[in-house]
Amino acid sequence: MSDQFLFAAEVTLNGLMSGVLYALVALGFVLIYKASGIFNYAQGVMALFAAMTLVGIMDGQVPFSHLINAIFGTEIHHFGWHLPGLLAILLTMVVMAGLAWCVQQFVMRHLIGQAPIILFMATIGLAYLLEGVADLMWGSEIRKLDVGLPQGINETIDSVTYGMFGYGFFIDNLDIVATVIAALLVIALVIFSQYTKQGRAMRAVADDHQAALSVGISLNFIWVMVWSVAGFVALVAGIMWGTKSGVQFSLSLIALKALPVLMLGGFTSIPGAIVGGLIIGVGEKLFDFMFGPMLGGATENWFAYVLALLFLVFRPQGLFGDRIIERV
Amino acid sequence: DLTIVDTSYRTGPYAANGIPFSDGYQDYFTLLNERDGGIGGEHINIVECETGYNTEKGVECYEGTKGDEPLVYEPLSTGITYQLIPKVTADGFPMHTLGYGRTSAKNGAVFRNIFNYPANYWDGASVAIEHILDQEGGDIKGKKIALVYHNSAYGKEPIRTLEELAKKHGYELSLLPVDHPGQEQKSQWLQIRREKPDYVIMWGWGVMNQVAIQEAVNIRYPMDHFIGIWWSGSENDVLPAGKGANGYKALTFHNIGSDYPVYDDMRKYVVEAGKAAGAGDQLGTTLYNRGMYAAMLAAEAIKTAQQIAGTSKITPAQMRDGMEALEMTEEKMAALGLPHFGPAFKVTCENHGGDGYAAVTQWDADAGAYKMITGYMQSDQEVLAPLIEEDSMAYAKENGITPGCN
Amino acid sequence: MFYREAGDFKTSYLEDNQTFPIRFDRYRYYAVLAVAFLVVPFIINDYWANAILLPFLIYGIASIGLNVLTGYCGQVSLGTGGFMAVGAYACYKLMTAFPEVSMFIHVILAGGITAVVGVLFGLPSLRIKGFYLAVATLAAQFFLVWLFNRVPWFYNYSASGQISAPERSVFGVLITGPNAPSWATYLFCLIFLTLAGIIARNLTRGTVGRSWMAIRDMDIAAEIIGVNPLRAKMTAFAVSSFFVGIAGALFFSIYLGAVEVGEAFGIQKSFLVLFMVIIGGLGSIFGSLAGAAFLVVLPVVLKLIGVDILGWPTDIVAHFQLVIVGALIITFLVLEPHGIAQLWRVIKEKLRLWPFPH
Amino acid sequence: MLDAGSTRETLLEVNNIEVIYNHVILVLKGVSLNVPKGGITALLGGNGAGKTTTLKAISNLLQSERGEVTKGTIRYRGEVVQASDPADLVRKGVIQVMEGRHCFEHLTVEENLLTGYYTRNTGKAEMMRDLDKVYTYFPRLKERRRSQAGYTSGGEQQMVAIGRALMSRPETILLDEPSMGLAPQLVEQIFEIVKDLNEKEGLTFLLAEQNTNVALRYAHYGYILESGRVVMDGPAAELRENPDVKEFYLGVSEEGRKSFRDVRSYRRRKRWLS
Amino acid sequence: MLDQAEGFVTADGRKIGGVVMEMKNITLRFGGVVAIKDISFDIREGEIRAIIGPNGAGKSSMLNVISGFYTPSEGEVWFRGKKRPPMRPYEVARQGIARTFQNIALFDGMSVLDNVMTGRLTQMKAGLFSQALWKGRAEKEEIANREMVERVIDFLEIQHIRKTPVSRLPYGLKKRVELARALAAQPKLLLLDEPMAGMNVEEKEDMCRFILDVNDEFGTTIALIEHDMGVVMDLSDRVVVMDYGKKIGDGPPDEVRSNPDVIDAYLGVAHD
Ligand SMILES: Nc1ncnc2c1ncn2[C@@H]1O[C@H](COP(=O)(O)OP(=O)(O)OP(=O)(O)O)[C@@H](O)[C@H]1O
Ligand SMILES: Nc1ncnc2c1ncn2[C@@H]1O[C@H](COP(=O)(O)OP(=O)(O)OP(=O)(O)O)[C@@H](O)[C@H]1O
Ligand SMILES: [Mg+2]
Ligand SMILES: [Mg+2]
Repeated sequence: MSDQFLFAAEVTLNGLMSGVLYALVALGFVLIYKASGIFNYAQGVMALFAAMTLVGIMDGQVPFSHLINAIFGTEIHHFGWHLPGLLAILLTMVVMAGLAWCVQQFVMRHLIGQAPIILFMATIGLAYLLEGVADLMWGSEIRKLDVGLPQGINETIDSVTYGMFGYGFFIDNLDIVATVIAALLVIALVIFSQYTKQGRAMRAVADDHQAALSVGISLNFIWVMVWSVAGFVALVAGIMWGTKSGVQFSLSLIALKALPVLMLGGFTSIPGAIVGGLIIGVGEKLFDFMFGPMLGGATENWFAYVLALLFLVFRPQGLFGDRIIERV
Repeated sequence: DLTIVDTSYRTGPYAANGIPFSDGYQDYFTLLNERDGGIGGEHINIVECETGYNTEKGVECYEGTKGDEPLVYEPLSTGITYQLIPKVTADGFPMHTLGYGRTSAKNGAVFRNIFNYPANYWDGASVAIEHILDQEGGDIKGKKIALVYHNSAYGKEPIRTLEELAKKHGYELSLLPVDHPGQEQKSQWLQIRREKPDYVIMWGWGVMNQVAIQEAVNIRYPMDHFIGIWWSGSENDVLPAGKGANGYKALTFHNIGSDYPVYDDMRKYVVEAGKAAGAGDQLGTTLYNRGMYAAMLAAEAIKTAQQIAGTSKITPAQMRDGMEALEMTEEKMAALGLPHFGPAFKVTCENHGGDGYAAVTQWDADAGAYKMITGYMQSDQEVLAPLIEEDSMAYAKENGITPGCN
Repeated sequence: MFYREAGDFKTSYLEDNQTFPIRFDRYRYYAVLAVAFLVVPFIINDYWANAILLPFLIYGIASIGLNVLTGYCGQVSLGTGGFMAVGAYACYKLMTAFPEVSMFIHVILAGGITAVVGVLFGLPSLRIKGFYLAVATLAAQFFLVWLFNRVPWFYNYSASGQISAPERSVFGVLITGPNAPSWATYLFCLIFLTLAGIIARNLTRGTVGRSWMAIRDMDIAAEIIGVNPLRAKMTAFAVSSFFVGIAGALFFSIYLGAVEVGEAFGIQKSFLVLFMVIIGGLGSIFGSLAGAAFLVVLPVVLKLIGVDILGWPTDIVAHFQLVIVGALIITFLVLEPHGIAQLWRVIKEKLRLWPFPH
Repeated sequence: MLDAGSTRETLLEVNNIEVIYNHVILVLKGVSLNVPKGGITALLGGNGAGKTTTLKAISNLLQSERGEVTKGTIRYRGEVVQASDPADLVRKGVIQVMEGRHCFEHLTVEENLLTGYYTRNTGKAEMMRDLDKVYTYFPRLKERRRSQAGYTSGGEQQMVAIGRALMSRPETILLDEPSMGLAPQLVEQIFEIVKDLNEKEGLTFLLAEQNTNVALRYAHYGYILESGRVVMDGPAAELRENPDVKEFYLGVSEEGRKSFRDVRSYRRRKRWLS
Repeated sequence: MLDQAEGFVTADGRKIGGVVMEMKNITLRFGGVVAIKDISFDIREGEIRAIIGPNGAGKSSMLNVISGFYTPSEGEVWFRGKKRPPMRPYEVARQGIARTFQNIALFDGMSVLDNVMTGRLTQMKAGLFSQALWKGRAEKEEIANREMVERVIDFLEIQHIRKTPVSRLPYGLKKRVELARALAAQPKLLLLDEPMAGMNVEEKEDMCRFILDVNDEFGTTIALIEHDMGVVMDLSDRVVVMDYGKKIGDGPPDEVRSNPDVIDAYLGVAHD
């Protein structure tokens, strides 16, 4: 086999893996969209917040220490403990559930039955707020996140492929972990939303808040639940991306990577997020590989969007999205 | 009182870099105030203005502070710099861009109010090649060098220089742009893995740095062949990659570490007195040092200006003259408690950019610190000077400026 | 009875159709215009112009533009930044290619060019709807920014890829570059904003406006009623991009003077303008202005209070600013989901009934 | 006997409520109702009289329309329910079938019906039994069970909405215009179902209906609403005989039912109030 | 009595003209669902044509075919003696076909007046520039059309809510506004989908009055779907009965009423 071909294969494989990472972020969007018809602009910031909280808890950082010190002139910074990753993750999940409760209590509850664009706006407000709170709480420094996930080239694949083709494939261990986790998440979420009572209720809520209320579905409960799950997904995404690049503000920008995935897969489809992610991942990597040099590179940012756009022209609801009901 | 404006960014995507720089910048002035009672008896009044690395907020900061007659602006953002170049020139304020901003501002005959000593991007590019030349025993013909750069005006700065130098030294340059913010660089690094360039030079900022270094570790690129510009050389950039980042190199135009007499004073008069601008935990980090260095250069310029003007209460215009007459010598730095902290240079009207000396540092993961591994090397003036001439003259023509030193 | 409309009778449909049918409103509107044109230019200083008024005026134009598209025609767009960039680069190319031609013409032409580009990127809206469309417009955003970054012709091959506005004047008064007096730049932008407001208002109360709103409220029914969706959507994209392009041109040439495309016209800009439109009130010209004012002025005010009055560290103030802006947005929405404009309407209705509760 | 049936016990009591939309629009101006346990109570009135608003006020759905009850109380079994969550109310046994169908468009017909089972925890077998029951009431739904509700016809959606409410085995059903858009055969059928449930299972109904004719035939007691006020109430039989009701709501005058073609001259409705 | 080419005269002396619209063997499928199976019928100039049938019979779908929103899977639509090529709904509207919808489809964000004005969009021709400046043609046109619309508003007695946002209106009034919007278009053929659903007798009487008046005064041809048999029998000149997508009856009301198939499938008991 030619080198060029092998390399293209490697690029494709890595594209698939990046796609999985995008999909992890997209999943959070899908969940909330499915449960309330809200396009949750704050999803990226939630990932950031979750990751910062996780690191903060692991390192025993005192929340709001900077603020406290500034006001009271104290000098507190650390509790002086170091928690193991798993415990910290559990605690972070509790925090995210608390966040979900707050969102429900202070935002969503008051906006039942409003138009999607207004709910979207509310999540923008939430994004601002959360970003500010995250900064106040944990500071803006870059921190290393290490919950013990393996990272770096996978030796086995490298050597096996080397043996087979004379060219060792590069696959990042972290990506493999991400793929496994994403697969588990997707399976669990699909089962949940498609086959359980709560899942059905969740989809009902997305269609019509009022009618859902009228049949006795408690929006409060559904939303706290869904936002908690979305918070958890955000945490997972935050861990993966945070492990790659350190925990810092830019984590909130990964949302931009998830949007074309969302479009392609369909806003309402959980498997769509994964398939969309894979297509976008491979698409942008291959495109950059083949045409990047010709176009001067850095095509990834727009290519994903243009691909998704072209695709939508043929299928306006994305690959697996619910059919957009057009009736009179 | 003399006013200094610190246009800082402690929020937004680049906060992690903005904070230590601003801390260092302010702390140094605080030190002078506390220890020496200011400069020439004048208390230094620091006005901080948050820009969030956003040009519009930068403009607002400028407009909001210019009434205070600040002596110098140090925006720490290439975008804001471009914004302010015409404005400060029209309003008569000097602006210092320390190792960033518009490279051709080195030509003081055109850019009367802009200073970018002691080194600029093109110097950086040249010194990086210089270092590679050293490593390779002076011959890099046919070697492959890749530039991984932030796809913005900032990142594109070195391309022209590197291309010129490629003609001279015969290496092959390949360009790998990374779009903002740079969270995803798989394709760039797979390409590097395939093409196996002998050296990788990086022009990054923010998260792009961390991801690039992590990816380099992942593909097991030899870290000592990976050289970042000084804005890709902070502790923040290597920490997330952990041990793997050991050996990563970055340029610098000032010294690193906190092993200087001035730091004792800094701890005593500023940190322990509770007067630090930040948490006081950044002393000795690369960016803190850079901020402090910028402040020190400003303070020295103020002194120079005071001497020239014969008054301690100088105006921005006098400050400009002071900056143009600034001379940094070893003795001066030693006297300040910062021996060998940066290269010695002398500013003139024709040369607002210093002599282009820079050094290479290397990350030692075990020690958790950068180490200087070379002395200060000068950039290839032969190649750079015409480039600067060309670019600044183009600017002069476009804006109807008659270059001249009086 | 602070606010009265009783006794204000209309005797012709022409009168009933005017922009401010209520006399009280009309007078207030004239008063505001008079102050803006006749008083402000004399008392303006650099800080007010550059930190508050220019951004307000320019964002005002942009958000009127976006409101036409999103608020009136229901097509959510996140490509505003990209379209502003088109306006800016068009203006730059025109300014440098035809230095003698008046800036007025350049700015309007820049708007026209943007309108064409807008229509091009608006075509998918015939198939794609709702948030799908919103995300799809990001394609325009990213592609345009990439293009301007990539093709040196757009920035006249300058080394850094930045564009900077050469000095140009209108009727002998400098209006670009650092030496332009602030009253001139202010007036220049104000004229455009006023025109934009009037044109947008005329369009939205007439035939096109109604076909836009019909498409927004129920596109299928609208088509069955006889609205040509292609025409309605494309005119909305054209008009909207026209305004956005003008805003981009002014933003670059008058306000900033030099821009780097990725930073000045990045995705953040798209979001910012969208926020303005939504906070101000979808489907309201006044709302566009209110939203722009809110998001331009609020941070400045918060900073003033936090840093200058309370003396807090700038970073804490900046973080609090985020928290407060976020909380305010949410509070506003909870109080009144349809934005400042609607809030204003409700207040008016209450005033009309005052002192009776309803 | 149709006109008896109800017991003395008041299940739902609406006491002089006032409803304001959007902080400024006063819609209900003091409405009081009593719904006796085990009865069928009809709420009649012209367009915009406030029937829907009254029902939404009871089931606490006003909030999402930016309306609020500003005065008066609503009690269910003596307990004030104004502040409670609509979901709690469903758990207490009050369910509303909303006007204009409000199906979950993206769910299939069957899934729509199953959402009605949300508040119950009595197991899958029970659920299937109830589902079958709904299907026997509405065989048409069984045929379309796998279709997305958004694509079913208007009448089918109405059946879904009613069936969905039945799935929750309520004690009280608030029916808002159940006959709207249904074929005549089906209207009768639905009222037969109502009657059936009322007599056999003792369900209580409060129904807002424009089809006065049918409504008064099945109801025990009726209230007539006009611009936000109750203008008349009484046992259904009495109302049926009232000449005003006859003329304006039943369309029969002394000469008997007249053809729609013959109502040549416009008549202004006689208002009881205002 | 039916003379195919010439039309006929009704009992109360109205003259019904020739065929305006003819549906020939229309079949409409959605995936597996067959909503309409091979149905043919015609609508004559000036008549009131009712379509009735049980729920889900395909009545609304039929209107959608007429107004161009659905393209029939098979069959042809003839309008004014010409076979209609496939066209977009707005082109159909421009040919003079207006309609109302079963699930009210008003433009919620607009006032009643604006809603009714949209009915006149097909007639307004002013260019963008003229509108932007609110001068010349745009202004004249606006006023002329406003006058026409005000007549419709008067006619339907909705003056008092002229400036109210439609979202605040009660159901019945919304239906009336929809009718106003359709009438504003001055259609040749008016399609009404359950215009009287959710109304009480008095309101129905009003509505019937309006419909009859439109038919009388402007000679507008009307096709109407309605479940109230009283209304259908009293108003319509001819009735088509559909059941499960098939046509099971077609003729004058009396004839249809006594058709055993119709009684079986739809009416239940013979109606009076
Ligand atoms: N969301 C709302 N905002 C403002 N006003 C409203 C709103 N909903 C209803 N109204 C007003 O409240 C009044 C009562 O409306 P409601 O829907 O209760 O009437 P109804 O008796 O159910 O009429 P119908 O028989 O037509 O359904 C109407 O005049 C209507 O204009
Ligand atoms: N777009 C569509 N996709 C799938 N099925 C459809 C679609 N439109 C209509 N149908 C189906 O076609 C059948 C006929 O629907 P239609 O709306 O025409 O009924 P209808 O006669 O108007 O009934 P109703 O009196 O209840 O309004 C229904 O079973 C409906 O589910
Ligand atoms: Mg109602
Ligand atoms: Mg129908």
